[in-house]
Amino acid sequence: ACGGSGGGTTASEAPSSAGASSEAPKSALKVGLAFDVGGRGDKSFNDAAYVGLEKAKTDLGAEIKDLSPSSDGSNRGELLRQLADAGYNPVIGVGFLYDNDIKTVAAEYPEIQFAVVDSLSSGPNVTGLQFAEEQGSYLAGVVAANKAKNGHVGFVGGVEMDLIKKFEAGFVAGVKSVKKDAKIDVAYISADPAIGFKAPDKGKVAADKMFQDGAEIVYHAAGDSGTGVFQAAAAAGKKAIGVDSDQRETIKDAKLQPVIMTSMLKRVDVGVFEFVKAFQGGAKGGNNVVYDLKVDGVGLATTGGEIDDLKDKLDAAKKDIVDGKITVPSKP
Amino acid sequence: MSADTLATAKPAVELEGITKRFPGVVANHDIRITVEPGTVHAIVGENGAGKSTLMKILYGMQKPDEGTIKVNGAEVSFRTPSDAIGVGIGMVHQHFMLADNFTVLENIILGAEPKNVGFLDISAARRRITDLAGAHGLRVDPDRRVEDLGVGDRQRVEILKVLYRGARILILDEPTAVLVPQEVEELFQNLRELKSEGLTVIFISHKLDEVLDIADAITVIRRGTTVASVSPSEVTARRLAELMVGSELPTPETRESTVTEKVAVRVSHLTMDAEGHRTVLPKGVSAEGYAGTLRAEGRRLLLDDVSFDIHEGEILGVAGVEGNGQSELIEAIMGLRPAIGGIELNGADISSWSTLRRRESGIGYVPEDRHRQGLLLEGSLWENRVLGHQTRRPSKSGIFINRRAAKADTERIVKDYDVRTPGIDTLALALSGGNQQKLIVGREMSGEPKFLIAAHPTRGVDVGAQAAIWDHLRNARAAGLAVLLISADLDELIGLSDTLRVIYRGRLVAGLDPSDVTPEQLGGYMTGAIAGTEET
Amino acid sequence: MTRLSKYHLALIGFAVLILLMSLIRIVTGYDDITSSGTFAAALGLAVPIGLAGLGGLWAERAGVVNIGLEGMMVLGTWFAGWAGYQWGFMAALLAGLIAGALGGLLHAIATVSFGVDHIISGVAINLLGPGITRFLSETFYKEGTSAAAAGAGLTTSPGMSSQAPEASLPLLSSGPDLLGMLENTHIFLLSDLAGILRGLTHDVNVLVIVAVLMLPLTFFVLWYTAFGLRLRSAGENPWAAESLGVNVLRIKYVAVVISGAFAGLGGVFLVFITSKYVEGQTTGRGFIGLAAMIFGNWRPGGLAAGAALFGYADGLQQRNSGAVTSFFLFGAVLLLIYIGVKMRGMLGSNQPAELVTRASREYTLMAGAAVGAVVLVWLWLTVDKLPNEFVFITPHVLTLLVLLVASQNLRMPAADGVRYRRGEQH
Amino acid sequence: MPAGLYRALLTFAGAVAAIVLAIAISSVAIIAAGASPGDAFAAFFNFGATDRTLATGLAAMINRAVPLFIAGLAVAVGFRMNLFNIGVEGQYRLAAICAAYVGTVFVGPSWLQITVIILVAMVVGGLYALIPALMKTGRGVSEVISTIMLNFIAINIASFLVRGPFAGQRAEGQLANTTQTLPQSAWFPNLNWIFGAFGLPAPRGGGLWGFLLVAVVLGVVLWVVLERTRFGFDIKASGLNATAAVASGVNAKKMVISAMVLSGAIAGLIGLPEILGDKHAFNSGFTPGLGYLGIAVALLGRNKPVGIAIAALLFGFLDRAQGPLQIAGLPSSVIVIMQGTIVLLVVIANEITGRIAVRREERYAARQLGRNTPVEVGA
Ligand SMILES: Nc1ncnc2c1ncn2[C@@H]1O[C@H](COP(=O)(O)OP(=O)(O)OP(=O)(O)O)[C@@H](O)[C@H]1O
Ligand SMILES: Nc1ncnc2c1ncn2[C@@H]1O[C@H](COP(=O)(O)OP(=O)(O)OP(=O)(O)O)[C@@H](O)[C@H]1O
Ligand SMILES: [Mg+2]
Ligand SMILES: [Mg+2]
Repeated sequence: ACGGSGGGTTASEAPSSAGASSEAPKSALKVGLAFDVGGRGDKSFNDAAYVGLEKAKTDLGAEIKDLSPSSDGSNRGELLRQLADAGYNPVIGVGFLYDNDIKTVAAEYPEIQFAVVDSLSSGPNVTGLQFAEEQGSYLAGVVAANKAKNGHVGFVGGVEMDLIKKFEAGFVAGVKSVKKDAKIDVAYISADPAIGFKAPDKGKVAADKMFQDGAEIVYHAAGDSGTGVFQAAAAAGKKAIGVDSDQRETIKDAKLQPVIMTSMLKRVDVGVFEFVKAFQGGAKGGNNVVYDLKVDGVGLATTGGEIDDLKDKLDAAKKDIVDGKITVPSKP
Repeated sequence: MSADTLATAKPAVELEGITKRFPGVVANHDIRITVEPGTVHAIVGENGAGKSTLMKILYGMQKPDEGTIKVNGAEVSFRTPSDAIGVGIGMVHQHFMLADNFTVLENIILGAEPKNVGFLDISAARRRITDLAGAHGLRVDPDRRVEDLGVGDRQRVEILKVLYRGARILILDEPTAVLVPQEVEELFQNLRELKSEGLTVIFISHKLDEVLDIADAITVIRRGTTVASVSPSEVTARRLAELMVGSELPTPETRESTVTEKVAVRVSHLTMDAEGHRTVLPKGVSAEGYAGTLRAEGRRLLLDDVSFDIHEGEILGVAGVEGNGQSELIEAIMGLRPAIGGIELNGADISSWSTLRRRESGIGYVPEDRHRQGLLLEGSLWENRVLGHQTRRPSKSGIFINRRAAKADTERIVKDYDVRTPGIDTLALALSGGNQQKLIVGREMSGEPKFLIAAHPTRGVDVGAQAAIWDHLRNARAAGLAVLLISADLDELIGLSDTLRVIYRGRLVAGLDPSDVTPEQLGGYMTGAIAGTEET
Repeated sequence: MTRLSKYHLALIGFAVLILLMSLIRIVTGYDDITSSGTFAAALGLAVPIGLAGLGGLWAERAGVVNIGLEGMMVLGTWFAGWAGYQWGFMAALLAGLIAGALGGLLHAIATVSFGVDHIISGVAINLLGPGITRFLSETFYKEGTSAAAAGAGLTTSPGMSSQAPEASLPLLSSGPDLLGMLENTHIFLLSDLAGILRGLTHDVNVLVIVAVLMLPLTFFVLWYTAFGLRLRSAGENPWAAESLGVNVLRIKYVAVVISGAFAGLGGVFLVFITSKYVEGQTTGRGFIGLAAMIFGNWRPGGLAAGAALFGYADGLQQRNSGAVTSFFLFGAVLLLIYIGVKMRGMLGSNQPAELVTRASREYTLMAGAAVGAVVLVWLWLTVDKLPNEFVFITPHVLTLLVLLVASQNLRMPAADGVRYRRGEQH
Repeated sequence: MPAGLYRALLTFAGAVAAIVLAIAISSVAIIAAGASPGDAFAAFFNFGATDRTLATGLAAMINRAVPLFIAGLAVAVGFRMNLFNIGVEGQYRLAAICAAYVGTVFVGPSWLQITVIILVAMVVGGLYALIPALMKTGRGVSEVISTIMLNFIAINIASFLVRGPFAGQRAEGQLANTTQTLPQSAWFPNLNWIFGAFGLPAPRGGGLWGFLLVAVVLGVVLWVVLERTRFGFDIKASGLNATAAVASGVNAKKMVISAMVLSGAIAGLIGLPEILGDKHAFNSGFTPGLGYLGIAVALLGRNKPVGIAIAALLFGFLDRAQGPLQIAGLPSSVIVIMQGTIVLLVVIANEITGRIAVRREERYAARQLGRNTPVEVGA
């Protein structure tokens, strides 16, 4: 099914239309998307982007193409160019690691619109799709603080880097907003993305420790390593909070689902779809679009109904943030 | 002895028309040998004649291209050594086939392990080995590590390995090459005993006296073919040699002395501690005193206060059973192993110099083991010519290797030393052992060395090449070269040396005059049977 | 030194180690140094390393260097995930084992039959492993497949349909959990021992038990059976073995295939922990297993110690990044002990030569050790928390340090890594 | 036919056979994945429709090959003397971040600044390689193990440096860690004029990296060093027979140290083409893994500069097809499978052809000398 919908036409059509594609009419909307390392099917970040892309296909009738980089990510720039040359417009890069490449490539193809997820606009034809992870994490913190009777919670980050620190900062702020004296354990798994997001066993070790020390709820932003956090929670009979997508849905393991109290949603799909839609509507780049609580670009999943009782508190917190009464820090 | 049974018994081994070809070489061609049971049957022939190949065929390690093998009258066809072992054949190889890190016991039982519900039955094995060793007078400690054993012990382990498998036919491929006369005599005693028990022995040696001594029958192989079967009572060593090569045996006789007054090399109080790493003496301590202290402490010394002079034009022969410090001595002189004491070359103290500097200052080195220390087997001949001469003309020019000059000089060596090769770009591994050795000798003699260390310069080299190498040594000596000769071949030592020393447990125990010493006497010193006295 | 005293020495060393750990726990206040949680984590982290190390041991004892363990482990993870989601944990175990063994077979074909340099073939397999698994994911887990519906993606398999059971010691580490109670008393030495024991016996995955049993089993097979003797002979002197009728080629094949199977099993273990395949989850453990084996002098016991050291350091840093600073204190204490032992030795010996020849070298060493100890104590006193990047590398640095101290006494099989061809003396 | 030429031809034939076989195996995989190998191989040669895309594709391929070539050289220096520097990975990362940092601190005329950056990279790489060298010569620690450990350590140190001491200014909301962007004076001029010479338009992006020239010079120099100098001879001798080399006066420890440091110094350059030619900073997106790939490239190229160049270009060619393969709806991981099988098969082919060549040489030698031609002995 990989590219099955668009593949047939692309192969014959792309080369001939390559040069003239910049002025493609709206009826021939062709959206290209380049994933971050890991590629489509990672059940996470990249897949969320793909959901948005597919929505663009069904809802907007776009022809879509998605490419995954090589495992070392050395060909991000090439993928963007290959998409641009094949007549795709707009072209989206998923992940902040694209910021450099989008910048150069966008300059080479001024007639094409680009978007980069998790980073800033770097040119008149580049839209930065940013997400207020700290705001969503703040709500996760509110949940954790309210649910943890003893006021002891934890956070497991996959890789020690700024993106993940945004999650940590928001979460800590959220917890503190409810319980000033809460105990918050923080652990990171690695400095190397090749390890940190892919070591569920280490995620489990870190979370085990927190649960053993008395934490009741642990929030993770650790990619695949998060599975280990859920396992630790299940083993300890405690709870965990998922990240990015509604993990109570996407984690198919029946034993783990009940421990996932909620998930902090990062609606990359919304970001991607809205960007394509705006493009179709004639929008041009050069600006950053922040997907925050206001536009429901981040939020909490309610599957399982475990946080339904906190609805009022969460709505209040959300309102405060949206209204600007609370500014959530993005650095710990 | 078993003469009356001979008439009725079938031959122990019958080889009929054996032919074996290797790429480009016919190692064996239509070989016919009949070995009577209960005898010692010797096989002689020059290097590369095909003796080892034939034995490997008989032991199932190689498959013959043609021909039949009969053992005790029945035709056999071996795929692996286990088939041969199965019909009672055992082989002691030309080179030791022992795992150094294993115990004697483990080496012996390997492949024929006694088992007790799936596990090794070590105690049964130990009992069996002790019994066997006692019965045949082959004393060894089954629990010692092979790496700690001397050559004589290793040889015994090899024979025990064969007997342990209940072999009735023993193949011994040059078992005496590394033994001194006393050990040889001991071995022969064992062989005679085995023979009296009805075992059959096939025996290979280049030492024709030994062959005449032990063999009941002799087969001569030349260029892969059996050329004669003789009885030892009918031939002399000289006649045998002629059968082997079709020419006269060369001798290493050399009597007219060229020794000068000038000391070329002076080694004083050379001492090497088995565990020590230090190469520099503490202040105020002499090497001699240091050796004494270490000895008093009960340290194992590989070299113990070794001192000697070699004059220009002199060949100093060092005799000794392998493992008594010869290797350490030459490696210390070459700077390959740290030792304490003085080494002077033409008056300059070189004991703290690097190997490279020593070589540059005019030391040539023919190593013991040419494959390990002497050659780049996968390198061409001219590259091998450069080896050890990287920093000297004609091989170098500035930081570069002067390929043209190196090649030209290789051509010279090939010509002067009669290295049989299709060309100087040939890889060294394509040459026969003797030709490899000639190349090494030629290389080490180039650049007019002042001092040559020659360790076993003719080991495994056939008679023709042997003579050539001896000639070169003699000529260089006449031109003033000082030579330190180490050899297991006592005839070579006695014949070539101007002065003889015996090394025993790291000490020089005797100085002998080669003109009036016999191999037997020499062997007595070498094994410690005759207590050493410093003469000369 | 006799066998017995060596054994006793090891025991004494072990006791001293626990005593030291207990002391340091008290001094620093980091309970995690001997907590059951740390030891449970250490066990879990050590097992895949140990299994990879066993793989290395089997191959290298037969004379084949296997640097391709990582690639074989990767194959093991993928197939364990693939079989696990369909048929449960037993199938996962078998599939991972077989996949690793097939990787081993490839290595055997290249090195044993074709005489390819062992390192080279291993590197190629490390390249192939991830390539093949990615390709398999692209093929079997693509959108629209039933696997994808069950949660598979390019980088993960669906969850396993059944989990491997876990076991605990009755009474002691489960139920009343006596050890756990003892551990929480924080009594010097007693609670430490309880913590260690409990960590190693509480909720232990069956595969852990299997893996641990593999160590003595390997030891017995390799050192006390005919097959083991033959296998080791192939690593010490294959030509001798061949001349005694041992089928060296077959032995090497068997050894390398078993080696791959162990690596595959290491991969299975990772999948068991995760309950699914995750791309890249081996994170270099094949290499570390190899290091553990060298560290352990090509012996099962030593290899276990190497894996344990790495697992412990990794577990501790993962659980409590602050506790890592107590390694400074630990190192300082070890250096002081070293100095003490040396001093005694020097004062006790009145042999002049010993003094004359060794003294200056010894003094330099001791002075170095003293300076090191001071620096370490200073670091321990001043450094409150290391940057995480320096915490993460704790196990690697420790391994390097121990290798630096121990390496000169290591002895690898004599014919390890040597090309062997039938009928050809080298 | 001269032996050397024969060996070369045989090697070449072996490599070709191995590649053909690898293609066949990959085809089976592609078919198993339900796709057509024909389409796949078309994708490999699909460089787009225009001259511009052709030039861009070629540049991408060569740009990929440049660091791989340098990595291969770095690895090969050690491999030639059986010294397995698996640590190229760590050496180049550490060197790259230090060089990128120094490039922002030290600003001077373009030529001087670039020279300084190159030197810093080489020094850092060489020094980091000195650690395993000293551990080996001093304490006998196997370099395979120590370099693997040091890789983990280097990756962490690099990530600490780029996050902390060497971090540059960032816009609010920019998440990638990065050093300060290099001033223009440190940008290596590109070689796009080469395309002009062939009548092609300039490729897009950073164009053809000018560092290619440095790599070519490096390759030539290294060839001379390895094949023509005494040092190269000592390396070769140590690799062929270490004990014989020592007996011939080669200082084994010195060789280990100098070969390792040289290898590390070359490794230091691996990251520079990308930094000087394209990214102009060391950031989170810096390409990892080139050290490990370098091992494969060196093996494929038989540790010889020319072979390594060919191998690097082959890898570059294969890697470039990542995009086209996916655009054609084919599994792009077939590339990695191809790379792996090619390496394994080429190595096996080397082994076989090498044996054939030796056999032939022996036969030839034997025939020349008439050794052991059977003598007829009258019965
Ligand atoms: N495996 C082999 N491959 C190719 N040629 C071989 C092989 N083994 C032996 N030969 C060749 O066969 C010939 C006979 O060798 P063999 O070892 O049998 O001689 P030998 O009589 O035992 O010599 P020596 O006295 O040196 O032991 C040699 O010339 C050698 O070139
Ligand atoms: N295993 C082998 N494979 C290929 N060729 C071999 C082999 N063994 C021996 N040869 C060939 O045999 C010749 C040398 O054989 P060999 O070593 O038996 O010679 P030699 O004169 O007996 O010397 P040495 O006494 O050192 O054994 C060379 O041509 C070599 O290529
Ligand atoms: Mg021979
Ligand atoms: Mg022979």
